[in-house]
This record gives sequence, C-alpha cells and structure tokens, in this order.
Amino acid sequence: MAPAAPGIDRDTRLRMHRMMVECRLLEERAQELFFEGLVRGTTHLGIGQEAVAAGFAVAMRDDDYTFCTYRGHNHTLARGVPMAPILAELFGRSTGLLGGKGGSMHLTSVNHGAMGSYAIVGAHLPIALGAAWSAQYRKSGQVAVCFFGDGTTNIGSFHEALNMAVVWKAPVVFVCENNQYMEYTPIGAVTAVARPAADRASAYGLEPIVVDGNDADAVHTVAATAIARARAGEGPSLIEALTYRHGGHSRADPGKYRPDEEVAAWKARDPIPASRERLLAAGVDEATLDAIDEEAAAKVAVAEAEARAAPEPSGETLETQVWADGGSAWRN
Amino acid sequence: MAPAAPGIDRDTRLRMHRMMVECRLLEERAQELFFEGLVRGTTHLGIGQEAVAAGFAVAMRDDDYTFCTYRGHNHTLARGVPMAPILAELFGRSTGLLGGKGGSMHLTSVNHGAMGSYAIVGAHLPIALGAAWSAQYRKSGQVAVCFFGDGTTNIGSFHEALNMAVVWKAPVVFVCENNQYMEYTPIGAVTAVARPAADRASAYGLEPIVVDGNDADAVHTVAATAIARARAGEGPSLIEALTYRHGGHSRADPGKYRPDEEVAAWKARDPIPASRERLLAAGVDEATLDAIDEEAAAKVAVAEAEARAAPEPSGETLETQVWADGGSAWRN
Amino acid sequence: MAELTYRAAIASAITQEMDRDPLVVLIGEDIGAAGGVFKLTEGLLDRFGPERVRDTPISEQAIVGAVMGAAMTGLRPIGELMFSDFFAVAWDMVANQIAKTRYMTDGQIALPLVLRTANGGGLRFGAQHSQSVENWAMAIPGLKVVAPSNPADMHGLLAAAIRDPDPVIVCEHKALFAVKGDLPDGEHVVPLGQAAIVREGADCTIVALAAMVPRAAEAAERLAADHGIDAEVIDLRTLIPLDAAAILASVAKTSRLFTVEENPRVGGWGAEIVALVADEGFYSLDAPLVRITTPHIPLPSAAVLEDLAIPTTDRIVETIVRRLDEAK
Amino acid sequence: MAELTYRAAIASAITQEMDRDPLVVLIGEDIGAAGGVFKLTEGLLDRFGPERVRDTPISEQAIVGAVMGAAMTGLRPIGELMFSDFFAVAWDMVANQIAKTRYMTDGQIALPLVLRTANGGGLRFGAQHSQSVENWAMAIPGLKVVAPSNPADMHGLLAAAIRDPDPVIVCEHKALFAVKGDLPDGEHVVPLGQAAIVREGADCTIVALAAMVPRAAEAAERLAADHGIDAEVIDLRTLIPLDAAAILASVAKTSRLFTVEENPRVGGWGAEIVALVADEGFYSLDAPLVRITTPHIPLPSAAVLEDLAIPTTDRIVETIVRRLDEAK
Ligand SMILES: Cc1ncc(C[n+]2csc(CCOP(=O)(O)OP(=O)(O)O)c2C)c(N)n1
Ligand SMILES: Cc1ncc(C[n+]2csc(CCOP(=O)(O)OP(=O)(O)O)c2C)c(N)n1
Ligand SMILES: [Mg+2]
Ligand SMILES: [Mg+2]
Repeated sequence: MAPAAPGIDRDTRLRMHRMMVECRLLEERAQELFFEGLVRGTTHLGIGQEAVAAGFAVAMRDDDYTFCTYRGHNHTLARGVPMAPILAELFGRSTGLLGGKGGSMHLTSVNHGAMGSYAIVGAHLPIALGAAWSAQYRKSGQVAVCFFGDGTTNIGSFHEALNMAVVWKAPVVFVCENNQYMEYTPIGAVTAVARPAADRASAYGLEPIVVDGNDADAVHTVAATAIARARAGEGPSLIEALTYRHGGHSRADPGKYRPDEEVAAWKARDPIPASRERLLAAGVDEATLDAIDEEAAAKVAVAEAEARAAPEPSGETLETQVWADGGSAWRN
Repeated sequence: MAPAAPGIDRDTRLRMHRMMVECRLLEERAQELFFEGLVRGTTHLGIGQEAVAAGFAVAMRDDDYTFCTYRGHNHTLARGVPMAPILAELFGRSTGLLGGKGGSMHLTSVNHGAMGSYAIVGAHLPIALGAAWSAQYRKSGQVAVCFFGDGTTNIGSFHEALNMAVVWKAPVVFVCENNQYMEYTPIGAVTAVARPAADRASAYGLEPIVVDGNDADAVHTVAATAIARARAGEGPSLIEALTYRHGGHSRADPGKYRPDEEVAAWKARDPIPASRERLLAAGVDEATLDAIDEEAAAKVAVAEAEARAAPEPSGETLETQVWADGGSAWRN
Repeated sequence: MAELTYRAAIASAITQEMDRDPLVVLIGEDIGAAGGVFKLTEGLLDRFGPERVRDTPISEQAIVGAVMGAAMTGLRPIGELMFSDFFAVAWDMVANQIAKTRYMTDGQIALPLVLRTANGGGLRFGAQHSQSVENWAMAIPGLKVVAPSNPADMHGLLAAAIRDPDPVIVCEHKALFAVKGDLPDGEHVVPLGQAAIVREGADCTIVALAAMVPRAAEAAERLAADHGIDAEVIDLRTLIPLDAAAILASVAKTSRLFTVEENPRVGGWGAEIVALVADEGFYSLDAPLVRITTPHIPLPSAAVLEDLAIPTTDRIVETIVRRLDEAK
Repeated sequence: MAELTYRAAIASAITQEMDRDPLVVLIGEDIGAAGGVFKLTEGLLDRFGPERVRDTPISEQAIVGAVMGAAMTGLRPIGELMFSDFFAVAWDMVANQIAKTRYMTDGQIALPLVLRTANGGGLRFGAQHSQSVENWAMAIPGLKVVAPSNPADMHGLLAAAIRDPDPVIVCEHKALFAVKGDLPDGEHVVPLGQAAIVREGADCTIVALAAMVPRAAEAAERLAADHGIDAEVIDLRTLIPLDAAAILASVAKTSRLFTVEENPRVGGWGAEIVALVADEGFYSLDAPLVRITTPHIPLPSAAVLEDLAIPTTDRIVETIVRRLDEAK
C-alpha cells in the first residue's frame, strides 16, 4: 500500500474532511428519506467509501472529468455539485439535477466536470477513455478519472478499455473501489485473483497500485501521482482502493450476507473519524471540526427543504431532450 | 518456450504429419478454387499454422470438444471430418457439412466433436467454457479446447471467459494462435503487452505458457499437459502458440502489409518441411513421407470431384432448421 | 389450487422442472446464496446445491455464452440476466450465436436453453433498468419469446420454456412480482404459442402483453360499464411463436384492433400485430388500426413522468373511446 | 458532376467533412494503414494523419464507448464497425448509453457522433456477416438511422450525419459498394429525414431502402412495361427521422402500399411503415398492406439460398401483380 503522504497540507486535509462529512450526512439523510418514501426507485450509498471520492476530487483540476457509477453521490458532490438538485433528483422533482429524468443512478453535472453516473456495470470505462482521447486530441491537458467497483473488473468492457487506454496513452485514471462485494456476492467468490484490479494491471503493462481507500491522505497521494502522470502524457493508471460500504448494496438491502465481525472491523476503520483524529493530531481544533459537521448538517437540511418544496416535473418535459433540438420527434 | 518433447512416438508424429499435409493441400486447393469462383463468399486459410491443429488434435480424446474460428478448416479436418463435405460447404452445395447454410466460416461436425467455427471474434470462448462446465457437471471427463487468434485477446469476452473458467475450474484449454496480425494490423500496434495471451495469464491466476506453434511436437507436449490437467479437474490453461499465416487474412488479400523479410523468415520455418526433416532424422523413409503427400493429394482430388458433382441446395431447405421441429414457423 | 405471487411462481416453476430433470441447471449473478436481487430464486441453492445453482461474476457475455455451450452439450441450462436491459451487454451471444447456430449448422446443434430476465418499467429505476426488450428478441429469427401476465402463466410458461427444445427468452415483469393469483394443483405447464382470451367482446379487440394485460382488462371493464363498448381482450403470452390465428379470429369478429404495448413506439411488437392484421385481416376491418404505446423515448425515472410514459388504464380507455368515436 | 462508386462516396464524404472541421476524427479496426477491409477509408490516413484516423484493437465496446466519450467532450467522432452484425457486441454502448444519455441528463450531454457500418447481404458471407440491422437501431429511441441507396446519397447523407448534433447510425450496404453514380459538384449534403420519390406512379406505392431501392425501381419499370401497373417508388433514405408525410401522401394517391425490406420479416421497419399507414392512412386504403421481406430466418451462405431469401426484383413484381390481382 502507498503510505499516507507526509506532505499533504492542512487546507487540503480540511477540504477533504469537509467533503467526506458532507457526503456522509447527505447520504445518511437520503437513506432515511428512502424509508420515508421520498426517495423513489433505488439508491446506492457510498457510506464508508467517502475517502476515495475526496482524495481524488482535491487532486483534480476544475476542468478534469469524473465518470462514476450508480454509487455516485459522493463523486458528484465532491466535484462541487450542490446538494439540493441532487436530492431533488432522488425525489424525482423538476428541480432535480436531471429534471427528474435520470434519477439517483445517473447524476451528471457537465458544468462541474461530473460527466455522468452509469448504471450498466463497466460501460463508463470506455466512455472515460473516450473523454481522455478527446482531451489528448484537443491538447487541453484535461484528465479523466473513472471510478468503478471490484465486481466491474470481471466484465469485458473493463478489459477493452484498459488495453486501448494504454495503447493510446490516454490521460485517464481508472480507480477500482474494492468494497469487497459485487451486489451480495463476495468478490473473491467470483474472481480468479485476489486483487481484482491490481492483479490485472500487468495484463496491460501497468504497475499494480493498491491504496488504503479509507485513508483520504493515502488516496490523495496516489491520485495526485496518477493524475500528474496522465497530464504529462505518460498514459493511464489503474488504482485499487480497498474500502467497504457500511450498508447494503442498494435500497433496503440490510447487507446481511456479510459476517458481523467483518462489518465491525471495517466500521472501526471508518474514514471520517480517522480523518478527524488526524486533523486533531495535526493541531486543528475541535471547534473547527465541529463547525464543519454543523455546517454540513445545515447544508443538508436546507437542501432537503428546497427539494421537498420543489414541484413534480411537468408532463410537458416527458418528451423533451431526446434530440439536440430539444424535442423527441422521430417523424414529420 | 516449452522444449520439443523427447518422448513423442513415431506413430504420433506420423499422424500429426499426415494431418498437416492434408490440411495444407486442402487449403491450397481451396485457395485456387476461390480464384476460380467455386469457393464463394469468403474463406480464411490457416496455411502455416497447421502444427497447432495437429499437435492438439492428437492429444484429444474422440469425445473432447473443439471450438474454433472462421480460420477453422485445419481444426475441423484434424478432428477427422472428411474433406468432401468441407469443400462442398465452401462451394455452397447441398452435400456441404452444413447443407450450404453456414459456409466456410461456420464449419461444424458435432459427431466429430468439432463444435463449431465462430465468426464473431471472441464469442466462442464463453461457449467453450460452457461446454466444459457441462462436461464437469455431467462428470464425463471431456475437455473443451478453444482456438482463437492474437487479436481476440483484446475483446471483452476473452476476459470474461478466462476469469469464469478459472473460478469454475472448468476443463477447458484456451489456445491463442498468435499469428502476429489481426486482419491487416500487426498485433503489437494495438496491444498493451508484448505477448497478447501469455502476458495476460497472471490476470487469471494462470501460468504463462508460450510454445513454438510451428513445431508440432512442442505443441503436442503442451497440449497433452494442459488437457491432462483439465481432465484431472485442475482447471483451465491458456496457451500462446507463436505462428504465422503464409497468406493474407482472407479471400484475395495478398497480405502486402507485411515486410517481405518477415514473411520469408516465417516461411523458412514452415511446420511441414520441419516435421518432414524430423521424421527423416528419426529414421522414417522418404517413401513413407512421399506416400503421405500423394495420399493427401489424392484425397483432396476425390473430395473436390465429389463437391463439384454435388447439386446446389434445394430451395426447400431455405426455411428449415430454425427450430428443433425442423421448420421455421414463428406463427400459426 | 394454491395462491401464490408472480414472484414465487418463478421459483416454483424452476423447482418443478429441476425436480423432474437433473439436466436443468441455473446460473446468474447473486442468484444462489442471495436468492436473487428480486428474491426470485430464493431457496433454490438450498434445495439443489451449488452444482445446479451457480453464482457468476458480473460477466453477462460469459453467462449467456456458457449457457449456450452447456445447452449444445447435453444440459438444459437456465441463465438469469438480472435486468433485461443487460441483454444489450450480451446481445452478440443472444442474437448472433444462440439464435443462429441451429440454422447455420443445419440442425446439428440444438440449444434447449432459457434466458430469464426482469423486464419492464414502473419501479422508477430509470432508462437503463426499466426497458421492455421483448421486441428486440422478437426481431431476431431463432428466439422464442415469452412474457407472462399472471402467476399461473408465469409458472406454466416458464416450465414450458425449460422443456422446450429451442432457446426461449422469458421476460418476467418487475411490476407484476407482487401480484397474486391461483396456481392449479399438480404439474402445471402452459404450451408456448397460445394466446389467452382474457375477456370476450364484440366491439373491438385489444391485444396486450405482460403488465399491460391487467390494464387492458380493467380498461375493458370500464369501457363496458361507462361507454357501452364491449371489448375483447387478448393476452398474447408468447410473442414467438405467435398465436396469429387468435388475433385474426378476434378481429374478424370485432373489425377493430387496438394494441397496448410498453416498449417504445417505433418497431414494437404492436407494429408486427398491426401489420399482420392489415394484410391478412384487411377485409374485416372498418376503422384504423391503433397502437397505444409508450412514446418513442427512453424511460424517465421520476414517478410522475414514468406514469405518463407507460400506457395507463385511463389512457387505454380514453384512446379507445376517442378512436372508435372518430371512426363512426 | 463526377462519377464515383458508392464505395468511394464514403471516403469522399469523410474527406469533405474532415477538411471542413478539425474536430471530426475517425476510428475503427484496420481503417488506417490498411484503408479498411472494404477499402472504404483508403487514403484518409495519408491525408489526415494518425491523430485523426486511428486504428483500434478488436474491441467494439471500447470503440463505441470511446466515440461516445469523445463526442460528449467536444469532438465529432466517427466510429466504424466493420460489419453491422458487430453492433451486437457493442449494443449496450449503442442502445443503453449513446441513445439514452442526452435524455437521462435532460440535455446536458450532447452526442454529435456517427457510427458507420457495412450492412446487408448478398455477398455469401453467412448469417453473422450479412445482417441488415437498421431495424434494431430504429427501435431504440435516441438514434437516427440512415441507409443510402446510391453514391450521391451515400456522400450527402454521410456528410449530413457527421454534421448532425445527434448520434447517427449510417448503414453502408455491402452489395452496393461497386455501384456507380454521379456526385453533384461542390459541397454535397443531403438532409436527414427526407425520403426521395424515385419514380412517380398512380397505382400503388412501393417503399424501399438501401439495396432494395434499385430492385424496387426495376420492379416498377417491369410492372409498367409488362403489367400496366404504374407504381410509385419511395426511397426512405433515413428511417429516423422518418418522412412519414411522403409515405402518407403517396398512399393517399395510390391507395395501396407495398414495403420491400431486407431485414428478417418480424419486427422489421416495414411493420412500422405499415402500422403508420394502417392508422393514419386507413381511409385512403383499398387493399391489404403487403410487406415483401426476407423470411424470418438467419441468412444462409450458399448463393442459391441467399438469393432466394432476400427479396428479388422477380419476387417484388410477382408479389405486387398477385396481390393487386387478388384485391380486385
Ligand atoms: C452489466 C450489468 N450487470 C449487472 C448489473 C447489476 N448490478 C448493479 S451493481 C452490481 C454490483 C457491482 O459491483 P461492484 O462493481 O463491485 O460495485 P459496487 O456496487 O460494489 O460499488 C451489479 C451486479 C448491472 N448494473 N450491469
Ligand atoms: C467482434 C468482431 N470484430 C471484428 C471482426 C472482424 N474480424 C474478423 S477476423 C479479424 C481478425 C482477428 O484476428 P485474430 O484474432 O488474430 O485471428 P486471425 O484472423 O489472425 O486468425 C477481425 C478483426 C469480427 N469477426 N468480429
Ligand atoms: Mg463492490
Ligand atoms: Mg491473428
């Protein structure tokens, strides 16, 4: 594992901490709202995995691209997307980030470089590669960062994207959040190697990189290195971040297929208290950290109120935005 | 590379030699018949690659399964499928192996364990895995051998099949015939690693195995080992056989994208003269070998005559064999 | 007669057939220990063991390919695709390999296999987890396609699909999982290719499938009660083989056809039914042939939008009343 | 006016658009150094260099996915799928990602991209290399679909597709590659969504696409010469957007509709056209609506069988004569 970086400054750490706290509080509330019936359909929480999102987000340039999965709330928030339209989208309201058309699994905010959440496992790896190719062609210096799960390493598009990205030296960073499970099946039960991403790196001529995904500093260090490498034209990286989701896979899944001790052990390694400890040890005072918690809670409350107050989408939007002309006409 | 096996007996070598000669002569004639317009559509020759087919075929049990590609004449012949129905299929005649329905790219003879030639790159790897799973479930002791090209290692189904085969310990042997090119593009130009199959083996927890694919003895040795391993319930293998196609990719392709020296160097390593030399050195007399050549030529001539004499398919067969009832009715 | 849900009818049919034939096996993602994400396969691992009920990696091409390879070598495998949208990931295996191999090999290779999948909308899952893909499968020669509308048919048609010597795509509608109904005692098998007349009627024919069947049936009751329109409702049950005779016979009687489909408008199965009747039933018609469909758009996730998109009982009633009125 | 082949019209359109817009790039298998397996992209690498004309590995999912990612970030990429059958391998990228993303993101993401592919039969390539898949694409909301029948349209429609702000699937028919025709001087662009009236006529309407257009046109000449039937022939040119008005106007005049399609019978584009007319054009009809199609089978490879499968001029003539006769 990459060691925790010595050189990360206090401000960066505080930014990461704030991001993690905001993600956590928003998702905890989203979960409650799901049980209240306000969040409809499905939702996949990244509670426990926030350090990956935060560690990368602070290493990215504003114009870099993020591609993530249905478990994408953290990554979307971390790029600076406001909470209210995210919650409103989960509620299916007209002020939702996607006008209610996409839902929890497809959060996207092009203005923030959040280029989409993808709900078919593996699909976004080639798409992220394409964005990186575009940056390379346009010589824009942008980098694409693509997050996906351990289960995703077994699908074909993972393989195709990794190979083509290396051949093209595309500026893309592939980040496997190994949370140990696909939906309900432990990754080890269906994977030929122990480290689903890192043990595949050499198949693409890449270095295996494993990082403690619950340590924002450590994530940040490998992120900064990989992004710099991509930006310098040296090609892609594949990073495996070891982490855990505290809850179930989605919706009401209680995650009972996991041994209690395993859950307890990982919860003891919760990235947010760890970050708090580290900041305290580095001399940040309790009040500053408490203020972050309170501000985040207040932000969530405001966002929730806004989303609750938002109207349902108007029926007129049903048939808009299939085409670039704004409509959906397929005939004259 | 695996060394040429010391222990291969004379009979086995003669069988392999005869297979290679038969393959070669049939394909050379098929090429001429293509230019005469008798072979229609397209055809992909394996001239130069015969040692792979022969080395494996003699290591297989009669009830083992072969899965191969559109470049599958050698593999089909090597399982004992007669020449006449193969040629007739290339001509599109009613006596064709597939009644004229499949064509050159889909040669299949279930009775010979030749479970099909597949024309979409990569598709047959999961299918071969499925046959192996079936053998495992039925405890039949059968093994599936699956041949494919270097270019195929970059498509998603390669990755999915390899991973699942290892997880399931399926009795399947994956054989990459690395003939250095996909269609017209050198494999090195589009692949992240130097050995497209062997350098990927570790991604599935497998040993890298590279063999001289122009040396039938060497191929036979690794084939026997891998098949024994599969039959013993120890799971799949991935073998990379280095070889070369003497001609172009298909039809009238002259293969001009390849450097003359490269072609010359590989032709100098033609597996058939090499096998002949080895047999002579082992004390087989010229006459025996000449007789093999003559018998093969005679077989091809007889098959060609038969295929030429065969009628075109009757129009009545157009709408048969979509369903198991023999017909194609999709409505009442 | 026992009452059970559409959801439970799936495991009951699989159990019936696995008990009967040891060559029947089941694979898919999270189907074993977890019992499936929709709890469709609960209890099967315990009953039949890991050799017959296998969890897979997230590798749809390998799942479908392996099912094909197993079917051609003596098993009768069932593969589950968790959501029907994921057929797209394995479409080569389905459309190019499974559908064509028997024909290409002139009958040498038989593929007695089933691909089961959770199909359809209504759960606010958005565009990539709500599609009705029965029309994709219908357009590929060599695939049979089943889409049951109630628990008894779910059980009986799935059993028939497992016994069928050809590849069958079984669309299990997500919005129907909780629906209850009676299952006849004893072995229950419903032959493929037979539509069911859900309601007899004289004034118009409504052809529906899967989740649209209860809506069409309810619409018919309201048409009778509120508008004096006596509609005949046909549940197609299987798209391939198609019970064309049942449709043509009904239209011969009613002279008017409405189809109610959930898939997007263009190129849906409704167009095929209309085209069939517009040719072979033309002379019995006395009004335009009308398709009631989801618009030609991806499905939105917000509840109000999704409900607007998919045909509702209200929309069916309103359309039929208006179109019959116009035709007077 | 210069004469060129349908094959050459492809490179000429790409050249015209790449000269015009530096954001247009092209990727695919063997398209660069080799100029494509059908020699469709010959000369482009030399002219535009390896940054704009890129060879790929055999990785259709990555090709299509990369095209999508590039399109959403400022390029106007063209991806080639060597044979249209290979759409199946990348169908998730096409049907679930490309087609739905603009809608799912409420218009945030634009996808100005083109996927070109060698489509159709007639070359004895067998079931996995001969399909007509335009009906697969037509059934997916969010895709535009083009299938030119002659060199000038090939050039003009491909140019329009490259300029279009939405994803366009361009079906290049293999059996037409060698066909010659005139290309107007100067920049040539044919707008999407406009059918062409290939022949005016009063007795019946024949709607055709791609390789079926010359056959339908020839059939119409023979119908006139040998049977006194004056057929109007419509070349759809694009399936989506569909020029429904042109079809309805023609049927309003002729009262009779025939469609001629190469894709397998069930769920083909012909069913959609028939369904459209059977609803909106019903009252102008005076005979059954007839589809002339390939049977619902995979395509065989033997020459005699393939020729029997795909509609021929003879079959078109024979069917129209018989069906009009029956309708008298
Ligand atoms: C192609 C495809 N197959 C299956 C699914 C259903 N599915 C959704 S999430 C998931 C598990 C993914 O596991 P992993 O990649 O580890 O990500 P995680 O959910 O753990 O973040 C599965 C199987 C899907 N969405 N797409
Ligand atoms: C999915 C798919 N993509 C592309 C093709 C076209 N194609 C046929 S053969 C071939 C090259 C295959 O190369 P390789 O795997 O090395 O096998 P070889 O032909 O050299 O034996 C290609 C690209 C195809 N048949 N299927
Ligand atoms: Mg996971
Ligand atoms: Mg090769």
